Amino acid sequence: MTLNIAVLALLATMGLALIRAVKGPTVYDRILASNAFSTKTVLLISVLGFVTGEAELYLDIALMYALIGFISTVAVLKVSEFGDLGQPRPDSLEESP
Amino acid sequence: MARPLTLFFLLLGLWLMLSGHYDPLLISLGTLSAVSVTLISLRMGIVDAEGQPMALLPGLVRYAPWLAKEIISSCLDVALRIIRPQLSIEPSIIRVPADPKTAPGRVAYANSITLTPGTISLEVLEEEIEVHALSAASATELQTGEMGRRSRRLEAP
Amino acid sequence: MSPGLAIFSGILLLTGALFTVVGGVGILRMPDVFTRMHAAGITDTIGAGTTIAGLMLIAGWNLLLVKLAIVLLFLLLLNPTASHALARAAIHGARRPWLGGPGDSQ
Amino acid sequence: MIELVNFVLLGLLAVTALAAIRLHDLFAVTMMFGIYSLLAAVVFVVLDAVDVAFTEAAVGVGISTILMLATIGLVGRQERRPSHRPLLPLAVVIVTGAALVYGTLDMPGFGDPDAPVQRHVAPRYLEQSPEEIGIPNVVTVVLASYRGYDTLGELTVIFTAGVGILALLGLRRRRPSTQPTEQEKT
Repeated sequence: MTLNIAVLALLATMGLALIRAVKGPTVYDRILASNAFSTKTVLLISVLGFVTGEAELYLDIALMYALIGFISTVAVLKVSEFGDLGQPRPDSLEESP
Repeated sequence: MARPLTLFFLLLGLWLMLSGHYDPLLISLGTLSAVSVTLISLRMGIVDAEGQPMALLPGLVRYAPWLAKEIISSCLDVALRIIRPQLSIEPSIIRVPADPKTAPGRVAYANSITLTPGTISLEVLEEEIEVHALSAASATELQTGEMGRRSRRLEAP
Repeated sequence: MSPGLAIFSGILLLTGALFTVVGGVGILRMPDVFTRMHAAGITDTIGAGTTIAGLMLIAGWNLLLVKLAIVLLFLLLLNPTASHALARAAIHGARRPWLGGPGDSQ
Repeated sequence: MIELVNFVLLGLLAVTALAAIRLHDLFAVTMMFGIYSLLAAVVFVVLDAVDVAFTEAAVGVGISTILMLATIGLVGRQERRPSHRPLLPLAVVIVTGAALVYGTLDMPGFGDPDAPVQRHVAPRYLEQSPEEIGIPNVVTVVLASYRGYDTLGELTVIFTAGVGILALLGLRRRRPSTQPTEQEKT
């Protein structure tokens, strides 16, 4: 019962974050929304594992998403700050010792 | 030599905990993957003191419960501010001294600031940390320096 | 599992659900990206923490508990790093934080 | 409960897809695709396709986001306004979609035990693989052992595609030196 309420709350929050991602207005709001969305996905998958009783399988995926979400957020931020992924521009080189 | 070995045993332990299958074939596959990840890390040059902040671990036992209590109380504060009909927020940008002297200690301090709702570290400088605070209360809370003192004790228990 | 544990885990899950939704409302209501990050912080710390703690009580003593603990640890270690990187990128991208001044709207 | 979750997830998926079409800032579209992948992954998990969800995590959320971002770095962030009306493509897509939906009507129900796919080789794989191969995950066994040659071919295709994409994007290794060379300044 409480598991179902947790699932509904997570879905509602995903919906709210999605509204923020659609509305923007800045790129950073969208990145924030998509990062919040990935955290909610991790939690939703964990809780759904206990709802369906197959937590073993589901938790492995939740772990994977916790890591991948972080990697993609950092990649996105790198592009938004420096404009590319691979080659640093001369002015960004000083910052990374 | 100690650091690669520590890394290897940490990776192997993680593998064993996550897999849950303990027959010879699978354990040897896990050992193989732990060895290759250790070798790749060595080649990348990331097996160093920064990668294994063991010095922080003993202090963490005392620090974590205090941080958890702090997080809960500031969470309640921020949650109340969100659900009030008029948002009662007065955001500000403040600077607090970065008390810990080592790099891992400063990272731990800055991450604790961000982890506590109501404050986000914007920029970590040599001597100071620039912080965005949601309300005057959370700003003064941080400026008392309690968290800075405790995180400094983290690196020298 | 004993009824006491069941009630306790239920309370934790409901608390987590409540804080998650409040954080989501905050992401929508707050005026600019920095203040929204504080709201997202609620869902990432106490929302995730209590939800996973409630699941841990259901799981009992086995590998599931370890996996849940690792999920929580990852979330608690990675989220502040991501938030800090986002805040820093937003400042460098010349986003002036909303400081509540009149006519300062975003 | 699971039905409700499915409906909500599909609704969110539709909203995300529409938003990705409407937005013209390609960076924002990439973010919407990231959200789309996360939602699709939960749908896969709910459908018990755990291995597909794993692939979606690695490919959809991880690699394809990064590749799209690298492409944006090359081509700029704003989408150009289309020079023609989208009516003809829309009609083609609607007809194709209707044909596909019509096609699914003849398919056996989800999880039907009498479906041909459940009665052909699947029971043998499920029963024999512990003795024959000894790897606990049946999907891995099927992919890497029973269909090893197929997988080898697939991997060759994917590797070729990956090399091609990297060559197109021109991602290069970060220089270890802190001083920019003359070449990089240009």
